[in-house]
Amino acid sequence: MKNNLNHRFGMVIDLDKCTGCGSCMVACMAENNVPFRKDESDKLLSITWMRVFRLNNGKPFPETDICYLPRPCMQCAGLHEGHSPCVSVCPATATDYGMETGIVSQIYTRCFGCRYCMASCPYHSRYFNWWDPIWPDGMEKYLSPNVSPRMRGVVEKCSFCYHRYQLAKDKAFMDGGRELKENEYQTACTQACPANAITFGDLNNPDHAVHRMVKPDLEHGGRPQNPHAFRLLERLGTNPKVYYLSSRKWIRHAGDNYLKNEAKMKKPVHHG
Amino acid sequence: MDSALIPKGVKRCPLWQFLLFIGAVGIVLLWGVYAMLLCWFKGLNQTNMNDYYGFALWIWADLAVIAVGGGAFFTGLLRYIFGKDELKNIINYAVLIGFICYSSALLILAIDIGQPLRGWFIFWHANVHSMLTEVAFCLSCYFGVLTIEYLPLVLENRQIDKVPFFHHLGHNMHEIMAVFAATGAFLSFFHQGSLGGVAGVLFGRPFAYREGVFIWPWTFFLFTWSAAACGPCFTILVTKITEKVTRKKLVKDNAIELLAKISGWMILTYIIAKTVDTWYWATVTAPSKGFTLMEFYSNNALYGIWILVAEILICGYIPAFILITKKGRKNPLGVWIAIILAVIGVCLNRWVMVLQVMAVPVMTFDHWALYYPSWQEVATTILPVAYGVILIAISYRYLPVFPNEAEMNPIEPLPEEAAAIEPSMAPEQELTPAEA
Amino acid sequence: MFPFNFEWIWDMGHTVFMGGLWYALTIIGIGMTYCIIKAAIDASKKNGEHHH
Amino acid sequence: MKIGRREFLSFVIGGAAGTALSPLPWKLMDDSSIWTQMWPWTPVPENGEASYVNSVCTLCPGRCGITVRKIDDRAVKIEGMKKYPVNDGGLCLLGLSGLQLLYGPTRIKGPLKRSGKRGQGDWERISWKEAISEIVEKLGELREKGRPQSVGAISGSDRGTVPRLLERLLTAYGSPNFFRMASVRDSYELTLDIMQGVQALPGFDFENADFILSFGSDILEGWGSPVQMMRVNSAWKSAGVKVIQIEPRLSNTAAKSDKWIPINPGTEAALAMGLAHVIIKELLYDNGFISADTSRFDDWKQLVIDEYSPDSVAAVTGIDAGTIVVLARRFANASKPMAICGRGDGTHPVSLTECMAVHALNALTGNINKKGGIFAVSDPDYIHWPEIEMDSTAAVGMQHDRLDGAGSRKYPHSRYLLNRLPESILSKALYPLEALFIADANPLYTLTDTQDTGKAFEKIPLVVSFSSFMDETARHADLILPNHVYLERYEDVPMPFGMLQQAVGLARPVVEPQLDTRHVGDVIIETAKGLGGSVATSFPWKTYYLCLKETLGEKWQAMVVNGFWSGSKSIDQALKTSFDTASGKFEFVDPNTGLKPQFKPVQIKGDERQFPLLLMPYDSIRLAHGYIGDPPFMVKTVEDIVLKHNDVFVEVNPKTARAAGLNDGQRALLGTPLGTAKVRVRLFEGIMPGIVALPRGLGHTAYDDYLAGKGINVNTLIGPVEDPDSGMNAAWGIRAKLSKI
Amino acid sequence: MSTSDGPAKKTIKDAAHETAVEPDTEGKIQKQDKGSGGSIILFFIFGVFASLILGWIIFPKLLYVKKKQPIDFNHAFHITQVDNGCESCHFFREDGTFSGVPKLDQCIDCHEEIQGVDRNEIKFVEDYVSKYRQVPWLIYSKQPNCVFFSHAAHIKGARMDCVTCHGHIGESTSLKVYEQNRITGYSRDIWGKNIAGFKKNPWDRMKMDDCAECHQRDAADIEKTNIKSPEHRYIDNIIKVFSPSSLSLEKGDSVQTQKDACFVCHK
Repeated sequence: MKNNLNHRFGMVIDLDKCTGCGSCMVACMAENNVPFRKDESDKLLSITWMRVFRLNNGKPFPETDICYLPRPCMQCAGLHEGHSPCVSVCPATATDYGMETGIVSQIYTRCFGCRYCMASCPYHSRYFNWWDPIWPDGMEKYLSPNVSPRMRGVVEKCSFCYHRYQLAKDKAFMDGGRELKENEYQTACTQACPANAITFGDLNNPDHAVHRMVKPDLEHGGRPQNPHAFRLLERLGTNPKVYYLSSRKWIRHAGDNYLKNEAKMKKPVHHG
Repeated sequence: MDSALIPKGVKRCPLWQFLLFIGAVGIVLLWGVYAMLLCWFKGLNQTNMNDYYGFALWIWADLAVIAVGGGAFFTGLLRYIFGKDELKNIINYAVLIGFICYSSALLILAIDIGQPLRGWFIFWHANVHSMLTEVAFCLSCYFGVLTIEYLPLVLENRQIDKVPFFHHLGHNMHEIMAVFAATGAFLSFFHQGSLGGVAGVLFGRPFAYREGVFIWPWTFFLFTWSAAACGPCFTILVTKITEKVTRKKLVKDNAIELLAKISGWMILTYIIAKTVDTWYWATVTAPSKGFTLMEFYSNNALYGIWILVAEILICGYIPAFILITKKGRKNPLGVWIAIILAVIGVCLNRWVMVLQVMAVPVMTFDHWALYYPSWQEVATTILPVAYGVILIAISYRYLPVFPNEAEMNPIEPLPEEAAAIEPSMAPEQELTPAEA
Repeated sequence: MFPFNFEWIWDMGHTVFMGGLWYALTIIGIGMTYCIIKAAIDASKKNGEHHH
Repeated sequence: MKIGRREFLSFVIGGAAGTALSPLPWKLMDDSSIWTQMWPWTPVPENGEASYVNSVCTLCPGRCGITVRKIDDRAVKIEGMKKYPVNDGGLCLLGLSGLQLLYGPTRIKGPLKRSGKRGQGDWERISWKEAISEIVEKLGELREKGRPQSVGAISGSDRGTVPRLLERLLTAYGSPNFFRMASVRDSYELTLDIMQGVQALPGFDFENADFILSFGSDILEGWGSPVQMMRVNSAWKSAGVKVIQIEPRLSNTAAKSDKWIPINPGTEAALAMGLAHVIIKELLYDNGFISADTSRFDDWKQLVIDEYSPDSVAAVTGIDAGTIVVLARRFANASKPMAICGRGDGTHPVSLTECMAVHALNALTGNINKKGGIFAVSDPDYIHWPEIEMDSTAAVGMQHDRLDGAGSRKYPHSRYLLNRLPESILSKALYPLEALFIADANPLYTLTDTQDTGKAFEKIPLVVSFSSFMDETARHADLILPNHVYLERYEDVPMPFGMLQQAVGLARPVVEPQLDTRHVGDVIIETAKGLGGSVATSFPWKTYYLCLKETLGEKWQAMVVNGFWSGSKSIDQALKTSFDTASGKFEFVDPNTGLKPQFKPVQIKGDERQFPLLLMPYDSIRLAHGYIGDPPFMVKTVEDIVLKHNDVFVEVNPKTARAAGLNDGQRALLGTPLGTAKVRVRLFEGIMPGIVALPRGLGHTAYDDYLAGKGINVNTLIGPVEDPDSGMNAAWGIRAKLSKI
Repeated sequence: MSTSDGPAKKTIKDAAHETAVEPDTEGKIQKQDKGSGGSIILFFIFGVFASLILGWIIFPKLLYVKKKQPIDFNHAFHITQVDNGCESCHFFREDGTFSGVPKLDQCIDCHEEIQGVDRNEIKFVEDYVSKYRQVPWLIYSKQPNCVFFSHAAHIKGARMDCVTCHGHIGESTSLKVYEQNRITGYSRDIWGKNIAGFKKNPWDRMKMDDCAECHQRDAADIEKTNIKSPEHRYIDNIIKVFSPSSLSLEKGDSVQTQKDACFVCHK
């Protein structure tokens, strides 16, 4: 299919390098004014745009193995550009797919909290504000003016730090509206990652590291051509812009659902 | 005391008894209202919903009342468009039940959304690609139609009818009721369908996702179909319960039987379609996403394969076969069993398409998410029931809901009233507005 | 909802969907207006008649 | 005209029609929805000019460079400083949540004096003048009575000007009792002292090593400088460097390593000796290095050959002999193999012989003081202050033995043995501790055996905390003189443990002090001045700022511009100075005591029959367990299989759980000789049977509601075990039992 | 189907019958009611008028609270004193962000001491400069927190001038009264001076649709197809649906609206 995006911002997360430290989660919270509460141990009520999942290979001691998988919003493009699972379902057009960037954007003040988009997202990347965001007295001082705090009753999600794109573009406008360089627009999690496991850039741009790392086949829904690369739930047709790298087979296998006999069948074909 | 408001020729319980009943149900209603206010003022943290269970009890209740409220549109369709005259005696009640169901659905939606004051954005900023937009539009429009269908009945109240304007208004509305009914059927068809579409379009959720035609997944049609099939059962069920409570025969058997028969055939065809759909989904759609059928029904405490058996076999084929056979229809117990099973079946279907969809893990490293509702959710879900009971009680007491009631339950007229009432009996039932 | 809304575009989706909606609303609207006006006329006419 | 029912109705209908035609309902509808979009109780961050300030994060010993984004005068985001030698742009989650500490509710707003009972939390706000005169008075009194030695100080670190000022105050005053919080650094310092004769920190040339053998060091859980180690680990992944992780539990480090070898807890030294056995026996060692640069190799060799055959080691460690042989060969055959030790994130020391045994492996492969190996890195030598003037009182005071026994005849090499302090106080063997100052440390939470530590603290008449936060120790203090938070103050920050580079970073104020706090350096100087006499003259600086500037001298300017000052890479220098032993060679055996690298099992507490299991603390980078507790953002990242509501989970192998009749998620009672705690059970295949693992960093009783009361502090269940060779706490766990509730 | 007048006749008969049965109270009221057909209409009209007055005149007065600026400011005069037009005070920072309303530090450059005799300036220097207090200006064009508006994109990128959106504020000699919506807290200038939402100038109202007005037009301009009529776009869209590849022209950023996606203007 023809790809008419100007940019296709995407992320490559190297799971061999990811240590599961959670810095990406905190960097995201700090960057995006994510609220917190006294008890955050119910993870189904805890807003974490970036969430690190823990995978295990299900084997007994001592063959057991674990792996961490950071999950931002996948910024799905869907089978035809812009047909991400969540965008078309929003009844109030509060969420949208930007063709310029390939980022799924949202107006928090437009959202009226029907949560249909959450139901549609298989990655659970969308979060609902069950409570009023309350910062302890004085702590609201650290809130960033670049991201508006959300109010109770609306859905929010990872934006690939779109405001950083905006700020970078503002700066570029001062220089006569030049193109942005690769390092000028980076997400907060990418920047913070102590292990350098996250790479961010334009998948459409062959000069960008993300493109070189996964070699997305843009003619075929962005499928990675690097045999070590995979995407989450590839076969649902969500066409995510977040790619994962792993040298371990069981981890790559955990990225999608396979029928039992199918895994055997596919073995020689895949991951050559 | 309120005898001036009570329709002529029928007997009602004393006012104190009525008020006592309303009061008792009213307490339940107030409990629900309290919970509703909690949800509005404190937010949805009052519920046990979470980021996995974004849709929960309420949305199920919503879908369920709309499904069972489908009796109104389908009976209306049969009565006004297909001209099934026998149904004139039950159409008023079907409309009333539909009205209750749809107003309840709208109320639940108003509680369910995170920002009720912005609820109108769904209209103003409508996204036409969203099934929910279609639901909202058709739901509120159809609610308007139901109001229009219910209004003439209200205007027939003895005192209101005395006002010439209202009298004529009610009359004129009856005149063109077929047009409204047709519009209502059109709207209802679409929103019942879009409710099915809500789940069916979720291509990120292999449990819910269905293929279909153009923009409509199969669930779109299955939902409309099942509502048309099981809605009338609910109408019959409520009618029968009302008859039990009032200890009166209110609707003639021929109306009930006709409705039951049509419903039976509808259920049968529906359940065959549902079976085919389930088969295709289990063997083609789900495996193409990497799922086997049993993965959807195992590894958790609640959702087992029993649910499929219960929905399709027990609550599908059994009521269908009871209702399509004359013997079954004639057997009072059989009818009771059939309509109850059918209503349970359609509610179970809605439950599965709302809650199980949320519960099934999609990512391989995710887990089943189970959820139980908070008391606030339960209270707000019971609220519409209490409201419905009250509205039925009031309507029954003061409005000529059952045109045949007086005829089928003749009262011993008081000597001085006898003269006044007797002559009007026959013409009244003939001229009941429902016929117009 | 209206063509002047930000979200509106002239495409198939809007034509079919909004067409259906406005069609239904129009019928309901016209129907009700007809009933009300006719009821008002009838009421005044019949009232008058009754008076005589 | 009479207004009847119908007129009224008509009026209302007309009103409704008119209202619909007026803007009123529509505007109200619109405005009320806009009101929901701008609810007054949802904060609106003020916009302004963005700026960036470089500083250094001192929340943990990792010492990363940070760049703080500001909007006008508010700090809004902490990011890693690019090109900073430690972290080059990355930052851990504690560093990233620093602003929650700066602006958080747990900060102490000004000097406080206890008004109720200790630990009750009743405070009286006093002025700084009162606070300092209070201390001066007490110190003056003790000095007058000729007991200056009864004053002590606990500091989180002993490097940099602030700890040195505190130590200087004690010395000038007349007390030898300056304590530093313990860590694996102590073991390494001692090892380098004995084997290489240097007072230095180890520097690991991880970038150039090609085979890492980690004896329980959780490289990715905070061992060394966390961000640096993660960057190193990623570099290893790119370069294909092999990492072998040896520990009883599948930590993140183990999961990310190329091979995880589970080992019976506490037997790491035995494995090291077993590896040495194979290497020596198969002549795989670096003969050039051994013969030219080492001393007493044969002494040690005999021990290794005699007692540590693969089979006997296998019996002790639970690792089969074949694996040991293969591992030894792979290690010795790698060109730059490196063996490191320090359990978990290295918060606690290991026994001296264990550290020596692991370090001996490096000597066997000759990978010391060369590229890809271990270097001895001395502290950058930049603090040159005038000689302390000691009057006679001070001189007499300094003659006393330290209360912790460090430097005594028993433990001549050890510098600090804080773990021995509680017992020393309680046993009254020496002399009482009458005043204690605590800076950048939270001993009442972090020292093992919290109960004994608390009892010892009860015996100290005056406890002064410099903490910025209401931590456990501050809560039990008599006086709190809150320090500025790191983002509000200047401080020199030497490079952390493990780094090769001799460099010093500069922490500087990012924002104005938010509260009525004062730099601890200034408080020390003022106290000294208040004491007068020789103590005052030992502190010739007016303020800490001037002291720092003067101390750094010409480095100051470079530090202000670059954020840090860096000496030359110390590799060549280290080569010259690292074997400073009497023999001038690497000593396999302590020439003074004859102590050899070997396996000496640590006698952990508890009776095996009563406590059939082993409780081991484990570290997670998401749980800060130093003097800073988890800020809310970090608590948020803690998984629900670690903490659920207020319940902490212990990890046990399903086999162990089955034996105890426990299921996943079930509540249980965890008992050790020190106490019991309610926990929940989590079945984990990544842990050896027989072991119960409990995370460090939970169970705070102080701090704010976002942290306090969650889980169990493992230190309440574990006590110290004195290493007979060094006096350090060598406990790696304790015996335990797990029972149903 | 029964006839239409059947029930009507019956009921009226009924009613008459009833009045006959109960001749006292009800009968009287009914007679009275029947006599006041005109008054019913009159009251209807009363209702309409009262509510129209309430909605159009009283309500807007109640809705807005009028606030005075802390000190008055003469834009016209200042613009003669500076070299660089509006940007002299409302400047861009190096990072491309827009400074908005000047902070005290900028004003102090000129107003460290009292310059003239204007009482506003004297007040400014005495109350703010000498005490180093920021002036709590009430900002007419203050965007809600959910909005990201890039001045750089408009001024530097699209080379627009300030007047296009802000009007001739630069020529004003005095600051107008600030009207604040009691419910939303917005300045009246955002929702629109006119209560009905009509506007004459772009700066009369600055809601989302007003931004869209230009953006839609500009998007069309970029397509070099001039301003497209709805029919044109409709045909384009239909072609696009059935034959996506045949149209080369690009729509806006968004998939849903073919305008800009949410994050372009919202944060």
